[in-house]
Amino acid sequence: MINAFTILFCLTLIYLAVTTRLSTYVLILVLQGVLVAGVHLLAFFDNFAWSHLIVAGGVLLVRTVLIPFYITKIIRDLDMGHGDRTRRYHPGFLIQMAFIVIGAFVLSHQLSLLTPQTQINVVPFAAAIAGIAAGGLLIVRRKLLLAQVVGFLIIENGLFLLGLGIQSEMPWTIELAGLLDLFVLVFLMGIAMNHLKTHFPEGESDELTGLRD
Amino acid sequence: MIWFFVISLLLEALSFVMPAFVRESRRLNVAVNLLNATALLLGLTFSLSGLLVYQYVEYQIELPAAGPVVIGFDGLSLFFLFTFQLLSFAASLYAIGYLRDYIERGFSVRAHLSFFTLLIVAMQLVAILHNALAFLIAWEAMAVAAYFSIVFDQDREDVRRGGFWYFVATHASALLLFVCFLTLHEKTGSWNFNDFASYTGYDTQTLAIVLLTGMIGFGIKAGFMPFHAWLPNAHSAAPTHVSALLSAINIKAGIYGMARLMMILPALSAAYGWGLLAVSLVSAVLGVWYALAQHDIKRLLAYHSVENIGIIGLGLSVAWLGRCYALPELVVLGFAGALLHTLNHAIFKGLLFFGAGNVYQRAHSGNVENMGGFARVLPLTSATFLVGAISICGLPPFNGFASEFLVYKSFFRTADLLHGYAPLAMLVSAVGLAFMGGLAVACFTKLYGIVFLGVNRSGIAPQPQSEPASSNIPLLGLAGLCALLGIFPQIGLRLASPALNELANSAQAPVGWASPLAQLQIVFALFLALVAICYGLKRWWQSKAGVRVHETWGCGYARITFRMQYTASSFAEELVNLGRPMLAVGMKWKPISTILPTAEAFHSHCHDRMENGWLAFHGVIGRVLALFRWIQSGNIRHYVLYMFAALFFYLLCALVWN
Amino acid sequence: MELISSDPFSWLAYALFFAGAPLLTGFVNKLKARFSGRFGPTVFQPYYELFRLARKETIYSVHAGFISRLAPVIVLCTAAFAALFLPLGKTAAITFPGDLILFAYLLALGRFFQILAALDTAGGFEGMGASREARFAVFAEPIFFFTIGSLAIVTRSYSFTSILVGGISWSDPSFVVFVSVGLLSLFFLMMSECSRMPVDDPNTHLELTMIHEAMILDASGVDLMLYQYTASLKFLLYCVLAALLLNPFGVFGPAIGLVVFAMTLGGMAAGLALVETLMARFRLVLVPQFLLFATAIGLLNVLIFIRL
Amino acid sequence: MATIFILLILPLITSALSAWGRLARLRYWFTLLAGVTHLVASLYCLVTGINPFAPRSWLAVDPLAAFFLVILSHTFVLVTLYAPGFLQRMQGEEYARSRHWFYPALNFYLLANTLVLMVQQFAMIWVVIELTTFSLVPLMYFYRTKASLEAVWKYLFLVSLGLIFLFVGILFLGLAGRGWLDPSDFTVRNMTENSLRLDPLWLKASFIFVLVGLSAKIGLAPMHPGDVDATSNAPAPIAALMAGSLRSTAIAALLRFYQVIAHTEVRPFAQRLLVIAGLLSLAVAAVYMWRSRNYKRMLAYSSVEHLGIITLGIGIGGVALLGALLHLLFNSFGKTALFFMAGNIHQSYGTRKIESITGLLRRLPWSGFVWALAFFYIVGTPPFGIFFSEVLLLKGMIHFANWVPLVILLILLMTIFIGMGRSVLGMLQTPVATAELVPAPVEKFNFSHALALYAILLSVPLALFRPAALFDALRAIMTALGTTL
Repeated sequence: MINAFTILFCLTLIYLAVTTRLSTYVLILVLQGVLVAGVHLLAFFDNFAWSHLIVAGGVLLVRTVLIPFYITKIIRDLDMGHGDRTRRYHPGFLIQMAFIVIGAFVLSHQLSLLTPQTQINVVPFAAAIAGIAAGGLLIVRRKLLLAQVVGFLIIENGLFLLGLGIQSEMPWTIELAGLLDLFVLVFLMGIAMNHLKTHFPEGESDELTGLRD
Repeated sequence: MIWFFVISLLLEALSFVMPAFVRESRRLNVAVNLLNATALLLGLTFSLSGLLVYQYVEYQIELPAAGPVVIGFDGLSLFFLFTFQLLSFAASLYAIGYLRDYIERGFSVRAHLSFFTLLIVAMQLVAILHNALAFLIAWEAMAVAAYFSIVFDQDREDVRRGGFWYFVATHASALLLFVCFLTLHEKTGSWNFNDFASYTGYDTQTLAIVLLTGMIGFGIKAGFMPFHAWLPNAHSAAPTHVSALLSAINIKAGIYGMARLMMILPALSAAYGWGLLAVSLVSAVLGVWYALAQHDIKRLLAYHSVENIGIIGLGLSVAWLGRCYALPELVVLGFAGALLHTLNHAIFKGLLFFGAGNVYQRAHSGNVENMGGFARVLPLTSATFLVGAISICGLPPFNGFASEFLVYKSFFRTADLLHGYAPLAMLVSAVGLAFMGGLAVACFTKLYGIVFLGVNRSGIAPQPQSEPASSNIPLLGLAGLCALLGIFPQIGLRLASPALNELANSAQAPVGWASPLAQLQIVFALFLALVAICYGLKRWWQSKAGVRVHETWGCGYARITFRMQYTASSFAEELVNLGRPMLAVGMKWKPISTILPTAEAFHSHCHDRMENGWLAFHGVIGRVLALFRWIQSGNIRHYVLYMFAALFFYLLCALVWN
Repeated sequence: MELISSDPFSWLAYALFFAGAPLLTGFVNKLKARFSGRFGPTVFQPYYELFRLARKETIYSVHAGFISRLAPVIVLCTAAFAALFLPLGKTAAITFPGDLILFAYLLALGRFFQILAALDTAGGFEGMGASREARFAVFAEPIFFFTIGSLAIVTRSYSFTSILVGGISWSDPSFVVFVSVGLLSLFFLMMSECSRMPVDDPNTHLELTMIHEAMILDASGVDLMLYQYTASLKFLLYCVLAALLLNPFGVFGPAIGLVVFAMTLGGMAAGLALVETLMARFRLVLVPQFLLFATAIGLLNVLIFIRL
Repeated sequence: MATIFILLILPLITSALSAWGRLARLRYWFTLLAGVTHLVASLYCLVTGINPFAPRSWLAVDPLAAFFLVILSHTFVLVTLYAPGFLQRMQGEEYARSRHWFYPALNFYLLANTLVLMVQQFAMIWVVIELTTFSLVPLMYFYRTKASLEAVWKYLFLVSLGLIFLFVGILFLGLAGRGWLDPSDFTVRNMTENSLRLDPLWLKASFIFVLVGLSAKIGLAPMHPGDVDATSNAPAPIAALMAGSLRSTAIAALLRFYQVIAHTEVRPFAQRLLVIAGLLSLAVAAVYMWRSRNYKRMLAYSSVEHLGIITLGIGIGGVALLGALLHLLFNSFGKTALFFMAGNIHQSYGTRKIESITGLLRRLPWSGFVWALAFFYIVGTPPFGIFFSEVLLLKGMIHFANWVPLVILLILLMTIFIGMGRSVLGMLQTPVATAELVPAPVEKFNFSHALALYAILLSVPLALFRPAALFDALRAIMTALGTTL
C-alpha cells in the first residue's frame, strides 16, 4: 500500500513539471500532504501507538490545511493567480523531471544493494530523493518567487518521505517541533512576500538582483 | 653595560608616547628627536663597548606563546645593532631641521614622530632577538612603523603608492619567513636560533625549503634585483630622514637575516652560493645602471642601495662558498667584506640622503634637471656630499674603498683555492665589480656635477639660506666617519672581528689576511701628504704668477647662457642607451609640424623593466580574479544551483576517494 | 714584503721616469711628423710648453669653485702615486698585496675629479668632454682588470712587483701567447685612457671632436701645465706597464734588460705614431664597440689559458 | 541549577519582557542583564568544566559548548553595549517598528544560539538552528529598504534550504546507526561512544549533506552569497553579531558531527572535504576583496575568508585545530571591532562606497585610527591574536607536510592582504577631493571606540600569555575531537 502512495507522489511530481499555474501548485501540495500523511500512518501500522496518530494528524493539519490555505490567501492578496504566463511551454522541464525520477529509482536500488545491512525499502527512499531533486529543479527553473516557495515545500515533503523511507522513527516531539518550524518559516515567507510586493511588483526572482558585486 | 641599553629603550618608549602629551608640533619635534638622540647615544656606548671588549651575553624572558625568548648579544647582533643605532642617531638629529620646514607648512607630525621612534626601536629589536617568533613580531612591527613613517606626506598619490608597495613587499617577505622559521621550529621543537644551530637532524628537503624561503624572504627585504621593484618608489616617497633610515639600515635587516641563516644552517650545497653570486652581480650592475638613468635624487640613491646590496651579496656568496668547501679563510674574507660594506654603506648612504634632503628643501622638487649651483648656496652640504659621493664609488681615501678592497681580495683568494670554473667566475665577478665602479663614477659625477656645480639650470639662482645646526652635525659626523673608516680600515675590522670570530672561528684562518689593510693606512697617509704638499706648492706658485677671475672660455662665443650646460639626461644619455634592453627610456615629444612652431615640450622617463614586470603581474592577477566575479550574480536561482552543484561535487569526491 | 723599497737605484729610476714623461710625448709627435713628411718640432717641445705655461697667469671661471682649484693637484698626485706601484727597480717604490686594485681606483679618483672640474665651469664644451670621458672610462676598468686580474690569478700573486718581476715564467710558450694578447688589450686601453688618436685626437681644438682637451678647455696657467704634464705622465705609465709586462729580464737586471726595455718603449711609441698617422678618429658611437673588442680579447685570452 | 536558569530561561524572560510595550525604557537594561549573566555563567562553565544538566539529557554543556557559549555571550554583550549608541542615531519615524522589535529579537537570538550550542540530540539541532534564523529576520530587516528586504529574503530562503540538507544529513546519520541505535538516545555522547559500529558509507553521505547544509549558515563557498548579502545589508551591530557569534555557532554544530566521525575511518575523507571548502572560501574572498567597491561587503567577504581559514584549520587537524579554535575566538573580537567602526563611518559619511570615503583620518580621527588598527589586527600583524592563531595553523600544515594547501593559502592570504590593504589604507589617506562647504565636526573619543579597542587589545594577553583556564578547555575540546596535541 505504501508503494502505491509513493508512486502517486512521484506522479504528482511529474505533473508539477507540466503546469505553470500557481493554483495547481497548491492543489499538488494538498495532494502530497495527504499522501505523505497516509504513508506515515501505514508505515507504522503494525506497532500502533498514539504518538503516530498525533504526528499524522499534525502532518495532515499543517501540510494539507494550514500551509496551502495560507498560500492561497497570499495569491489572492497579491493577485498572482496568473502564474508566469510569459514563458511559452517548454518540454525541457518535463524531460529533466522524468530523468530525475528515473535516476532516483535507479540510485535507490543501487544503494539498497550496496548496503544490505541497513535494509532501506527502495520505493519510498527513491520517491524521497526524487522529491528533493524535483523541488530543487522547480526552484532553479521557475522565476516566480511563490513558485520557489512551493518548490521549497515539495523538498520538505520529500524530506518527510525520506524519514519514513529509512524507517528512522523520530520521537514525536521532534516531529511536531519540525512541523511547527516549517509553518513558522512559511508564515515568515508570507510576510516577506507582502513587503516584496511593494518594492518588486512583478514578484519575480530576476528582479531581486540588486545585491551583486 | 646592559643598563645603558635598557635605559635607552625606556627613553625611546617615552618618546614614543610623548606625542600623546605634548600638543604643539614645533616643541614636540625638537623634544622627541633630542630624546631619541640621547637614548641612541646611550645605546651606542653599550654596543660600541660590547664590540670592543667582546663577551657573549644572553638574557631570557619567558613567554608562553613563544617559549623562552632569548635576547642574545653575539658579535653579529652587536655589529648590526651598532650600525642601526649609529644611523638612527644621525637621522633623529637630522629630522629636527628637516621637519621644521614641514611644520611651518602646516603638517601635523605627532603620529609621524611616534611611528619614527617605533621604527628605530623595532630595528634594534630585530637585531638582538634570537627567538624566531619574537623576531617575526619585531619584523612586522618594523614593517608597520616604516609604512606609516613613509606615508607622511599623504596628499601625494605617489607617496601613498610607494608606501603601499613597501608594505606589500615586507608582508610578502614576512609570510615567506613564516614558513622558513616554522619549518625549523617544526624540526627542532623550539623557537630559539641556538637550538636551530645545534640541531643536527636536518634532511636535505627541509634544508632546501628553509634556505629557499629564508633567502627569498630576506632577499625581498634587502632589495635584491628581481624583488627590488618596491625600493625606489618607497625611498623616493618617504621624507628624507625616513628614506635615509630605510636605505641605510632598514634593508640591512634583510642582510642580517641572511647572515644569521648562514650561521645557523649547515652548508647545504654550493649551488646556493653560486646563485647568490649571480643575483648579487646582476643586482649590482643593473642597480647602478638604472641609477644612472634616474632624474630624481632619491630614486637615484635608492637604486644605488640596490647596487651596494649587490656588493654585500657578493661578499656573502663568497662566505657561503667558503662554508660549502670548508675553507674558513674564504668565510672570514667574505663576511668581513660583507659586514664592513654594510657599515660603510650605511654611513655614506645616510650622508648622501641628508645632503639630498637639504637640496630638496631648497629646490622643493627632487628633479635633478632644473638644479645646479647649489655649492655656493650650501657649502657644507656640498663638501660632505662630495665625500659621500667619493666613498660610494669606492674611490681610495674613503671607506667605500676599504670594503670593496676586501671583496676583491676574497674574489682572488677564492680563485686561488677553488678549482674548475671558479677562477673564471671570480674573474668575471671582479670585472663586474670594476665595471660597476666605473658606472658609479659616471653616475655620481653626473649627480654631484649637475646638482652642486655649474649654474642653476632653472634660471633662478637658489637664494642662500642658513643650514640648520642640527642637520650639520650628522653631515659632518658621517663625513668624518667616512674619512676615519676609509683611512684606518682597521677600525672597521676591529668592530667586525667579534662577528667574524663566531661566523668562522677565524682563529683557523691564516693570520695575515688582514695585513694589507694595515699597509693601506700608511699608503693613504702618504698619498694625502703628497696631495697637501702639491696643493700648497701650486697655491704658492700661483700667487707669484698671478690669478684672475673671468667669464668661462666658450671658444669665443660671447653670450653663454645657463641653458648651454650639460643636463643630467644628456650627460648619461649615451650610457643609458647602451643598456637599451634592460633600461627602457620612454620619450614623449611632438615633432615640429608647423612652420612657426609654438612652445614644444620634451619629456623622457626611464622606466624599470622589472618594475613594469611586477605591475603587469599585478594587472594579470586583477584580470584573473575578475574572471570569477560572476559568482555573486545576485540571482537566487544561481545560488540554489551552486548548492546542488556543491552537493553533487562532494558526492562525486566520496565515490572517487574512498 | 716590506712596503717602501730603500734601494737608491730604484729612486733614480723613478726620477728619470717623472722627468722623462714629456719626452716620450715629444718623441711620438716627432715620429708622427716624420711619417707624414714634415720635419716637426724638437723632441723637447713639450718641456718648452710646460715652462711657458708655468710662467703664465691662471684664470678661473666666475662659476668655478673649490673643485677647479683642487682638481689639477689631485689628478697629478693620483697619476704620480699610481706610478710608484710599478716595479721600475728590483721592487716598486710601494708594494703590498692588492696594490693593483688601488692602482686602478687611484686612476678612477683622478678621472672623478677631472670630470667634476670640467662640470664646475658651467660651460657647454667642458660638459661635453666630461660626459664622453665618463662614458669611455666605464669600459677602461674592465679591460684593465681582465688583463692584470687574469695575470694575478694565473701567477697567484696580487701585487705588481710579484707579478711583473718574478711572476711571469717565460719558459712556457703558451704563456707568451697569453702575455702578448694581454699586451694588445693594454695597447687599446692606453689609446682610450691617454686620449690618443683612434678614440680622441690629442692636438685638435675643434669643439665637437675633442674629449680630453674639452675637459681642460677652461684650464690656464699652472693648472693647464699640471693637466698637460699628467696626460703625458699617464701615457708613459701605460707604456712602461706594457713594457714591463713584455720584458723578461727586469729593468735593472743585466744591462741587456735596460736595452730591451728602451727598445720596447720605442716600439710602443712608434706603433702608436704609426696608428695615429694612418687612422682617423672613430665616430663616438663606435668607441664602445672598440673598447668592448679589447675586453672580448681579454675574456678569450683568459678562457684559453684557464682551460689549459 | 542556577546556571541552567541563567543560560536558558533568563533570556526567554527578558525577550518576553522587552517585547512588552510599557517597559520600553528598561528594554536595554533587561538585555544587558541577560547578556552579562549569560557571560558570567558560561565563563563559570568554561573554567570549572562542570555540566549543569543531567547526564543523559538532550542538553549538556561540554567543554566545546562552554567555549562557544563564551564567544556567543561575549559578542552579545559587546553588541548590546554598542546598540543604544546605534539606536539613538536611528530616530527616524520609519524605523519605529524596527526599534520596537530590536531588543526582543536580540534576546531571542541569544536564547536560540544557546540552545544550538547545548543541544545533544541530533534531530533537535535542525529545529534549533532554524530558530536562530527566525530570530535574525527582524534584526536584519532593520533599515526596511529594498536592498535589506532582498537580503533578508535570500538569507531566509537559502539558509532554510541549507538546513533541509542538514536534516537529510541527520537522517543518514541515524541510518548509519541502523540496528543498534534507539532513536530517543540519538545524542552526541552515545554516537561518539560507539561510533565504530556506524556504517562508513552512510556516515560519509551524512557528513557531505551536513557540510553543504551548514555551509550556507557558516558562509563557506560556494554557499556564501546569501550570508554575504545579509551581513553587508544588516545594521552594524547586527552584522557584528552575525560575523562574530552566528557563524561560530554554525561551526559548533559542524564540530558536533565532526566529533562523531573523529574516531572512525571516515575522518581523513571529512578532513579533505573541509580543506577543500576552506580553500574555496579563501579563493572566493580573494576574488571579491581584490577590487571591492563597498566596505561592508568587503568585511563580509573578510568573514568568509576567516571562516575559510578556520575550516581549513579543522580540516588539517592536530595543532592546526587548536589554531582554528583560537582563530574563532580572535575572529569574533576583530569582526566586532571592524563592524562597529564600519557603523561609525557609515553613519558619518552616509554611503558604503569606498571611493567616496576620503580623508577619513581628518574627519573621524578616532574611528580612522581604530579602523586601521582593526585592519592590522584582522590581517594578522603581531602582537594581535590572529597572528598567533595563524602561526599555529601554519605549524599544523607544516607538521602534516601538506605543502600544496600551504602554498595556496599563502598566495591567497597575500592577495587578500593587497586587496584589503588598498581599500582600507586608501580610505584612510586619500585627501578630500573637494573641501566640504560645512566642515563636519571632528569626532571625539566615544564609547564605540572604547569597545572596539577593548576587543582588539583583549586578544594580546590571551595570545601571548595563554591563560591556563582557556587552554585547558581547548585541550579538552581537542581530545573530544579526537586529536591529541
